[in-house]
Amino acid sequence: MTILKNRLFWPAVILVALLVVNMFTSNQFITVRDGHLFGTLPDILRGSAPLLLVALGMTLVIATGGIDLSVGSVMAISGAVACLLISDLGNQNSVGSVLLIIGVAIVVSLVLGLWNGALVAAVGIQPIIATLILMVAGRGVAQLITDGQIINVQSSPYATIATGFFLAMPVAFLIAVGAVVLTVLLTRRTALGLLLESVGGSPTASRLAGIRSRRITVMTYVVSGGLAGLAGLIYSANIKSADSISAGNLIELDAILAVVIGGTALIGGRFSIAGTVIGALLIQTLGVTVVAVGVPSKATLLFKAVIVVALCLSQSATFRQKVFGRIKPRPATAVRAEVPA
Amino acid sequence: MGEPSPVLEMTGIRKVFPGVVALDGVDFRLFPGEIHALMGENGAGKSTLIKVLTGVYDIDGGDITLGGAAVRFTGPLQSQKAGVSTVYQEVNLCTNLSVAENIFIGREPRRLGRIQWGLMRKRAAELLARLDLNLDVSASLDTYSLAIQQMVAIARAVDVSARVLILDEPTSSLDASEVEQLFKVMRRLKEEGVAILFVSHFLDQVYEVSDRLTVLRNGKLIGEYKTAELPQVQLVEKMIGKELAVLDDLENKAQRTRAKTAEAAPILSATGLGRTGAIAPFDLTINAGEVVGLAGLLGSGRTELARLLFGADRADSGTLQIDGKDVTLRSPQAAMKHGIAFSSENRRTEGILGELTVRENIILALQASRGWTRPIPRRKQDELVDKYIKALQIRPADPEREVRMLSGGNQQKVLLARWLITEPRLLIIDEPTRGIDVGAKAEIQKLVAELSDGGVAVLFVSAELEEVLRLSHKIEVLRDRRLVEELENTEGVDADRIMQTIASGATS
Amino acid sequence: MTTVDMTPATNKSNSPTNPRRRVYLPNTKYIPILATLTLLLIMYFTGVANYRNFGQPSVVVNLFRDNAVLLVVAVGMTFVIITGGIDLSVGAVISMTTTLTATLLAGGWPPLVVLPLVLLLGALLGAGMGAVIHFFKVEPFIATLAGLFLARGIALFINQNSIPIRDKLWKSLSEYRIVLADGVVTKVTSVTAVVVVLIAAAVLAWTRFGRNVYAVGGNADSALLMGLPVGRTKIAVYTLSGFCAALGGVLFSINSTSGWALQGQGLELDAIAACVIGGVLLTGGSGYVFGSLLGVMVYGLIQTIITFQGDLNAAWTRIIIGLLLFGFIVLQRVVTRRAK
Amino acid sequence: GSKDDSTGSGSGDGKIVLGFSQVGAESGWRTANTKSIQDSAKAAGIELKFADAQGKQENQITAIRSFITQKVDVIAFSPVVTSGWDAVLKEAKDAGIPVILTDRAVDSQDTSLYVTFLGSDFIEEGKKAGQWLVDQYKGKTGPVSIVELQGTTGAAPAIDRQKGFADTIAADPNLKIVKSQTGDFTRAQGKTVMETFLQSTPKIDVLYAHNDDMGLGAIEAIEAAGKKPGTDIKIITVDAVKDGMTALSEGKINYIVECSPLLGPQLMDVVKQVKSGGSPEKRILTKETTFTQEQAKTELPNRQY
Ligand SMILES: Nc1ncnc2c1ncn2[C@@H]1O[C@H](COP(=O)(O)OP(=O)(O)OP(=O)(O)O)[C@@H](O)[C@H]1O
Ligand SMILES: Nc1ncnc2c1ncn2[C@@H]1O[C@H](COP(=O)(O)OP(=O)(O)OP(=O)(O)O)[C@@H](O)[C@H]1O
Ligand SMILES: [Mg+2]
Ligand SMILES: [Mg+2]
Repeated sequence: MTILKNRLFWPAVILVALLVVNMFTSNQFITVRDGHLFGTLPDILRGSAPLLLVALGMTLVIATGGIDLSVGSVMAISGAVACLLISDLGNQNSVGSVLLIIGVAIVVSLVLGLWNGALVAAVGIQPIIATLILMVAGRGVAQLITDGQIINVQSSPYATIATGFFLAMPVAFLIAVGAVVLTVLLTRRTALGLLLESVGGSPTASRLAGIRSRRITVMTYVVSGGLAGLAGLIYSANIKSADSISAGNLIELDAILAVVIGGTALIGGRFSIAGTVIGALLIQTLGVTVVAVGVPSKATLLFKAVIVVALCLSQSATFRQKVFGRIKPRPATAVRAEVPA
Repeated sequence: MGEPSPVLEMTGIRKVFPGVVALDGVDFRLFPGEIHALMGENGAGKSTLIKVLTGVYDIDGGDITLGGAAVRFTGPLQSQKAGVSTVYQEVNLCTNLSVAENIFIGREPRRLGRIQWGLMRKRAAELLARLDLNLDVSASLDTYSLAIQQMVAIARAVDVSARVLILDEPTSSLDASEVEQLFKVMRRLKEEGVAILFVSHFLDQVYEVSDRLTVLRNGKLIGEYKTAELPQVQLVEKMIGKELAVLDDLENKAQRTRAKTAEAAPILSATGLGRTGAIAPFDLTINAGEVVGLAGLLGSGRTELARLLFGADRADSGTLQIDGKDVTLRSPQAAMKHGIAFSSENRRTEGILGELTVRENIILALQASRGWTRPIPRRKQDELVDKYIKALQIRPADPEREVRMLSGGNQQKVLLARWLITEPRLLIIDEPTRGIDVGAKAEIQKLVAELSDGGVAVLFVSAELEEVLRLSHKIEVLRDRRLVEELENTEGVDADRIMQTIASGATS
Repeated sequence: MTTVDMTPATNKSNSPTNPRRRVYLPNTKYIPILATLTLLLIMYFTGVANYRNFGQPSVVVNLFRDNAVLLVVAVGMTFVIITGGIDLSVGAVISMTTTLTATLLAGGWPPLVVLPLVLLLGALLGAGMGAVIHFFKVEPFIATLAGLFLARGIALFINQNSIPIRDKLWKSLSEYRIVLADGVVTKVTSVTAVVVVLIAAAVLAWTRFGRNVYAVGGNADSALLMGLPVGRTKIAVYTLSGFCAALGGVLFSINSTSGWALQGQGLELDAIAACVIGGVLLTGGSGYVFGSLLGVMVYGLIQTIITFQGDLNAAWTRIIIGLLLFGFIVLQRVVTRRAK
Repeated sequence: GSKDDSTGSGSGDGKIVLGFSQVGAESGWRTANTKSIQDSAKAAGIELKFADAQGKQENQITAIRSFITQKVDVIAFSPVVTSGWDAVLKEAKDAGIPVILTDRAVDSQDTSLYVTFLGSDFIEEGKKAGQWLVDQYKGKTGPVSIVELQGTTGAAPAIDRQKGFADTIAADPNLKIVKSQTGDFTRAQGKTVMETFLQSTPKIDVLYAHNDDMGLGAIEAIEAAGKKPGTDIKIITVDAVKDGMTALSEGKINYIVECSPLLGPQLMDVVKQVKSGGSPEKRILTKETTFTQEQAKTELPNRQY
């Protein structure tokens, strides 16, 4: 009964349902081949890594009542930077320098996040616009870096972060999981989570309770930037090239959707990382399912629409009440008359 | 008067919230032309009864008849249409709209569907004038203090010609004079045959206006009585279900004898501190173990003064010394570093965080001062929280309940607890007893007394002058947002004396 | 029916401004708009100073013609945002409208049937989303995102190709030139847009519905306790937004005598941005249609400058847009702060 | 308004001013196309007013109108969509500015609205791809299952390349498109979709991708699945960008239909011709060919994009 009430119950159900569908459509849902997991499920897990990372950062930003539209562009930039530097390497396979370059790309993304945070917290611009600036300009910068072309790299260590396997598990997914665990620890093992929710709940009250709202806000944007950067690296490593034009294009929408599906309200306050994870996996699985069951491209959006509608209705307690029978008696007709149409 | 048929009758009302039975088989009658007080401790179910009646919550059981017909409202809109006009607890207005709009929205004067702004402002101004308020009615409501906002809410409610008028703790932050204005209006309406339901924790007020009262305890009906026939003491017993020792024990300690603070160095001393448009430059010193009370009419600038000392607003003139060292308080954190705590009068927008649990709300300030990297161990949290839930009798005593689900008074207690666990050296409390029931109020007053005996300095702001007099060693009188006089709270200093100062505005 | 918490979490209407601004300054509420207007003018004259032919009146006139659609959509969006909501479906509704219009007209339906039909459809979709948001307490973001998928899905399903409109009425509408002065002509679309703006501004300022919109945005729970028709208002604004989007779609189909399922992609973001630039608070409760108008103008002017600059490739186009936006917003902030 | 003479904003020196409105920068192909036009304009001494429409028709219409306002000498543009240009083209015509279409056609009935259309024919490209496949399997029996990676749903190239291909392979009943899904013209999507194709389809013989990028993405997926692209699965793509050609020469792709972005030089010639009163024919097909693996090896060295 209580589990039915849980906001995450229905998203989880839909996720499982979609996975089951894939079980039937796919040749191998999950098997072990030459020493690592292979099949649809591993593909989904690996493919979901970038979205997971981005949505994770988005969760924190949204918890403070903000929003980060720039994630896609940050992905593009970090990917571009990494591939540009790697392609200049003498030996693209030297693990050391690749790691260094990855570090550089991440730092760049953190700085970009800092820029967002500064605009929001210090200058006091509404988040949606503050991050819109980087969303627009950032992709331009990425295109400058790659000169509008696609930069190819032949670096196996770099490719590993997306396509490699560790302990039979896809590395990309492990990275995402690691990030999730870290974030959970960061927010729930410290007081950060509480302060975040408080700032998101009411900036005024938080300020009067002596919380350094600005610092916290800035931090969330920095984290979001960093995670987006990481996502960008995985994205580009996955195709062994930097595609500054389509990297992370429109991912902000999916990320926000994942967060909201996960039960975090856009006005800020309470946030649920577990929810976000389910949300992200759900969206990724949905994408795969569409292809697997062979929905014609022209009908793809309708298909998604149906799922999302089902989702948002299933999440509404009121709707469930109305459908699965109400406990309370409907208001007496006496006043119904007084209710204006 | 004889007994005509009640205009409103509620029978066997039941309302269950997850985890609590807020109302359990409550009957309630309201007769035309009477003022009926609804009494009960914090969390007794008063507001819930009102919200159930007006359709904010739907009922789990029971019947409501209004003017003989069975009704069940689907929302305030419907109840209003049916002639039930309500001021809910807490100020429920849209602070982003102008004063005039807040009074008239939903029933603006129109010609051909076009709102007549001029006329609307004129009417609003007149209406407020009748309550002795002259405000700029086209200013947005958030430019006014909470008390003003409360008056506006009242103005809105009394203006509609209703059969039933419901006032849930309308006087919680009003000063004597405003209360008088309100009572005048209530009496007038009563003459006109309006049935008035009135909730207040001020017994004297209840005895002054109400003809009849109904007592609730823990969501159950205790009884309905004619006010004249029920002595205060008995009323209190019925409300809390036991005799209230603390109360009279505090009654007879009228003047507080100053604790051993003779040699105490001033914790805080302000010279010429001020903020243009908010409060004129003032001098003020607060010693350890001293209770300093702020007295003044509403809008006199008490809150503004308090906020300056906490760094909630920045002073733009004067200097502030803490422990003899010059400091400028740029932010609340800065003040908290010096051991200053400030509990705002506006608990709803500046105080509690509704979505967070009682526990989280209570530890918030302490946690903030420690910084996010040093979380308070859960065990420690639970200890502290339990301690204060007991000390302040927060009900329901469930630390994991979301604060917005608590009754108004209990929310206030949570807010106090938040600051008490920071163990401040200077505790600034603005209207700390707003909406708190007699028992708890006495407890809190006792607490303040104990704190000061323990060497904590307290800046005590309250609209209730008696309270200020009872607790303070020293009383600062404000008027028109300037500090006009400082009084040692010795023999001979009483309400009249202070009102006198306020009236004459003797500038020291 | 509706349960109201004792302390609503949605009471953040005034968080960006100092909620404790006790001293009342006359009409500080207009400062953002004035600031925006001033900066807009500055931007315009910089353009005039730097580019040949920028000073021509037609540049300004075309600003309205080229942004007519965005303008109409932004108007609807303004209402939604003031109630504290958001509508992501507008761009998709446009695409649906254009595709449907084109298909029906191609199918020989009489234009005077098609026009009201598509407008009604847009309004209905809006109403649907509004209902879901109000009755089922679904986040506007998800509800309208579903609306987006649905509308564009329908459009793509109807026809993926872009469909030409050969209908006489549409053609004549799109070619009809309204001469303002010699050499300065405008089109039906821009006039429609301006009319819509004026009507909307009036509604927002002078009607009960308009004021309820502000109240709901200021604090929905208080509004409910004040006995305002919160539900009706919410549904109404989404209906309105849906209608405006559909109207935008019609203007679109007139402007480019064609329909296409990918039309108006990302327009929702432009509209939201325009509103916010124009000083509408996403947290709800404050903003003006006129502000959104200015926001759209800023957007349009930036585009114009880009085209007049004329030597920017994709990358630089984006960067310059970003920079201009940045400069504008920051200045706007600074000016507004100073003034207050 | 400034009373400029016919040379319009042409800064006095009679230099030709060309207003060009580009679709956007949705792919490497497009950027190459943009570069080519900008470079060759410089080379030809033509002042280029370039506007990037970011994939939006409204922006493009705006740009063209602004060109009219700026009184450029010639307008050229690659339409985002085929329909809906009559009005703005008419304005250009009224302003006496000749218009040249590049790379994509418009469906205006009144062909006098533009001087010429210079560019490739997407349907033709689809046909070429299909034809090669038909030839490959001529005489062979047994079903051939084909998967298709479409371009962005609703985009002209996607629709036409699908149509041309489908029409042609209809000739051989053995050739069947078993799965077809959009890959948005991008590598990443191409890879993801191909992964799922591989997982959800019993047997894939042929992959037809609407552009090289999607094909290259798909190759990654195929290799990851332990198959050999080009042998286990035959791959046909369109565009012939450098990366594509490399893969082709390495035998990972079997056949590429060229769709050249290097319209610049040709365009400038036409512009000059138009400006000097000449009238080029209504349809100028860009010199485009197709590449097999062998041809690729020889061609690869002199690919500059
Ligand atoms: N929205 C809610 N959800 C859950 N429980 C609630 C809610 N509102 C009130 N309660 C519970 O119902 C009980 C009665 O609350 P109510 O507000 O009626 O008390 P009250 O008599 O008004 O107290 P006060 O004098 O402090 O206002 C309390 O225990 C409170 O915790
Ligand atoms: N009669 C009034 N006319 C105009 N403004 C008023 C009036 N009363 C109060 N105010 C507003 O209230 C502010 C001061 O109220 P403040 O809360 O600081 O004093 P207070 O004594 O605490 O009043 P309250 O008891 O209402 O809290 C002033 O800045 C002013 O904006
Ligand atoms: Mg109450
Ligand atoms: Mg006060």
